[in-house]
Amino acid sequence: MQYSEKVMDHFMNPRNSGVIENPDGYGKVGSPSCGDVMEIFLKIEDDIIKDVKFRTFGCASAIATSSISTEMILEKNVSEALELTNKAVAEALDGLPPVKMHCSVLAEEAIKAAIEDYMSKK
Amino acid sequence: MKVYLDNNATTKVDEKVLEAMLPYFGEVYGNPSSMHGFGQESNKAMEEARKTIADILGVEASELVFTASGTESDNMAIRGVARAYKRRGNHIITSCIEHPAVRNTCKDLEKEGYEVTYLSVDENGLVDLEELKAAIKRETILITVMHANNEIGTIQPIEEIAKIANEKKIVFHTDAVQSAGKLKLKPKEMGIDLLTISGHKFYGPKGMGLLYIKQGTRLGKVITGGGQERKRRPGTSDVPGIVGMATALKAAVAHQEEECKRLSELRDYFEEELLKKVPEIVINAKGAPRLPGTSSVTFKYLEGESILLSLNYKGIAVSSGSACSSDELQASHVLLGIGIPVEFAHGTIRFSLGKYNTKEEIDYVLAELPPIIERLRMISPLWGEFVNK
Amino acid sequence: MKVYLDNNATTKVDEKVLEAMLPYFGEVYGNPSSMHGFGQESNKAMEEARKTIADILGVEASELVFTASGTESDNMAIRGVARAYKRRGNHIITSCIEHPAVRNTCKDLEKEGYEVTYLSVDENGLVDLEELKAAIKRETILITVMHANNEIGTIQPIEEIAKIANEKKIVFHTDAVQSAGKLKLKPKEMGIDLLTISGHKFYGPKGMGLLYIKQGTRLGKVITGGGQERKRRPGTSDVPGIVGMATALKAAVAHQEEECKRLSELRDYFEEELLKKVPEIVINAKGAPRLPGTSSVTFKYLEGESILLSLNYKGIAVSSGSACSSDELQASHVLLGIGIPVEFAHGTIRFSLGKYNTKEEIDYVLAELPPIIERLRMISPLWGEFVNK
Ligand SMILES: Cc1ncc(COP(=O)(O)O)c(C=O)c1O
Ligand SMILES: Cc1ncc(COP(=O)(O)O)c(C=O)c1O
Ligand code: FES
Ligand code: FES
Repeated sequence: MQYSEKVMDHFMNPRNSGVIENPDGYGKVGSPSCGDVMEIFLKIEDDIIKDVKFRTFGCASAIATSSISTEMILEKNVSEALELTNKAVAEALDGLPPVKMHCSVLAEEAIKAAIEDYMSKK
Repeated sequence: MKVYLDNNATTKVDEKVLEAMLPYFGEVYGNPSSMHGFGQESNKAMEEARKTIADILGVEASELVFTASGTESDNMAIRGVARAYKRRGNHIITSCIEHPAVRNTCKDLEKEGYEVTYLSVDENGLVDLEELKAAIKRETILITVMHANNEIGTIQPIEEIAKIANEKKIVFHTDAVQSAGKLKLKPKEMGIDLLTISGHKFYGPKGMGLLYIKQGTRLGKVITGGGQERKRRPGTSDVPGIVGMATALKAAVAHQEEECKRLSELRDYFEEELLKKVPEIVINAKGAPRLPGTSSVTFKYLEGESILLSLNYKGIAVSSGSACSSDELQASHVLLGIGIPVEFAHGTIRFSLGKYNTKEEIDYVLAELPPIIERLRMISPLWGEFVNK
Repeated sequence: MKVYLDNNATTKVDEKVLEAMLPYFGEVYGNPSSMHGFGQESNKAMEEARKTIADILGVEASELVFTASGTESDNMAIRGVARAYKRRGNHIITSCIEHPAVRNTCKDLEKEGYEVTYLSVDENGLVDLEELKAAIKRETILITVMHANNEIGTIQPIEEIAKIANEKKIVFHTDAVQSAGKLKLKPKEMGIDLLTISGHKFYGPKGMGLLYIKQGTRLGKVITGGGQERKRRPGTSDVPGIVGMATALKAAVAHQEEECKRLSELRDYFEEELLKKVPEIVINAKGAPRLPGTSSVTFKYLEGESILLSLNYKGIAVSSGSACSSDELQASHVLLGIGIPVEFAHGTIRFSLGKYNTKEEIDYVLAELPPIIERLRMISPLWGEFVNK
């Protein structure tokens, strides 16, 4: 099993990691016992994602997908962000090993959860 | 700096071992089963290697069978007894922390109608002799408990297990893949009927295994073919591999005591310093007799692969769980077996030291590891929750 | 002079092969299942080797499984199909001149309740396609017929056998241990589902085997353990062996045509001269397509061992029957299979030529052999009876 350079880059130098105090949207998916948990924090103005942060407990692939997907939704409209698929995330990373494809679902789900949280509070 | 701390997965072949093997590729290349001079020369080398190992183990050369791996030896022993003693019973006792070569073979035999008891272990990975005694039935034909565990290093009380097995006239097999060249291994004194060794764990070649079969122990066949190895294991003998394994074992036992002491000290130093430098970690099986160079560390609130790859980035090779299960994404059955909660099991790293590791290397790891753990914990939601509590 | 004419038993490892293997003992020694750099470097070498062989065979790399011997591959194939297709049927068809790795595995399966048909062969060692067709039943799950015979060199019409098997949707396995590197081997074109190769027959290392498993062919497990080889064959991968086998196969096919031509001519020269120089001999399987370097000669009224040892005294290495059965004293089932009377079967010698043999060596054998035969016949009562008739 071998990761692409892009995966390794996002894993070693994750973008947008951390937390946002009092986020407009917050999502958390996964469970510690499955070996993966991901949190997304969103700062949203007029339905545009102005800031995003994540924290991830998981393998390199989970961390890299978290990182790149925050880049992919930054400055995007929430409806656009909702359309982000795990496939697109994996492609942006130049692919993931087959056994690791499921890790990329986590990012997609966490973003959806965070946007739903924002919508429900609106 | 490159630091190899995965010696329980496999080891570098010792230069002297390779040197001993070299003539048997292109010079003395005959088939040891052949009657002519080319074959007899190979055969002589093979039988000398067998004698070397027999002397080290204190057994007869005729009681040793060369195989192609520890896995094959384990299969030969377990399936072999299962088949040969089928009429006497169908019950096998093993521990819940065996290597997949034993564990999955037992699981497979369950499908064939054998009944298997998986003994539990305590938090140090030790089986309970009372539980073992209670598990024995009239149908029990085999007890197979490993000598030293590959993931956490726990050394089982196999002499006592052997005693219990011998009293009940049950065949006793032990997987000594991790202990060969490191711990005392005298099957006769220790009451062992079947014993598995693999060449590549003590600076010998990969693809070489050995099974000690105490004279008189019946074994059904796993693989059939020609008459090699006194008809017990067919296939053209891998002469260089055989010579290499014998040379490696001899070298390992020659320096066994000093090397064990050195490794234990290095490992203890590593663990003590790590405990000082990194909070919220657990050294697994610390309370049990352990293999000298094995250190299993659980880094709470983290996932093993991310630690492994970050260390790898710094040239440091370790393993999360055992190498064989790295394609599987489940938490290790060994770590769960000693009672580590699943979420912490995922954050466990095995550092396995070997004869080529130095104090400088350990110091390098001790310098590189803490910032990695800190960085990864900074982005771990579980760590966030923990510090906020 | 030393002349090695036992290349069907095993071969000298080519210098270039050994050279290719060397880095994987003490330099690139990681376990290919390990995630770290040391492991990934080994893994890369292993997968390149797999790709090399896949390209030569014209198959997908994912269809190849590395094992520790031809014997193991044969067992995996035959036992694997027997187990996986058990519900569909219990009938296996093979020939009566297979290598013990196939033959004894079939015999063993008979004890487990499988039914085996052993196809007869003609005086040249060829199976009869009509007999094969007639033997097929609704319960037939496997046809296993070797590509080229190790004792007499006969090449079976495996493409036609494969066609018959494919039409009936029966899995077809062929033991190509003796033909790899010598004959065309394109499983896909030839309709082969399972194919066995062994590294040490084409100047590669001993203790290395390969099984081609056509995508979609189900196989039960023979050995269980870790997840190596896509969970099909557990045990730490023998990286130097794997690299060596690939290098050797590549070298063999690169010069396949010229070398086959050279060997056939050398073999034909040997046989013609021998027929001129020694009376009352039979060249076996002379009427069939044969392996280029194999010459099986029956010296009537003599016993093989005495010829073998007399030749050995002169530095010439040959075999009587196959090496694997040299511990058994029965006449070879292959020779009996082609209809040689028992008393003559005992006097059969296999000369198997390889790439390092020269015309000078053959001339040396042609000079030394006739007086040996004469001397031994002088003291043979059977010869005495014959000449007095
Ligand atoms: C035709 C044939 N099949 C199988 C084998 C077994 O191969 P190995 O010795 O690698 O197990 C041999 C050689 O010994 C052989 O000649
Ligand atoms: C305890 C134990 N048993 C068995 C094995 C299997 O040995 P091999 O890889 O030689 O098949 C290993 C190592 O992989 C091991 O650590
Ligand atoms: S997050 Fe579970 S394996 Fe990647
Ligand atoms: S005469 Fe010696 S084996 Fe028969």
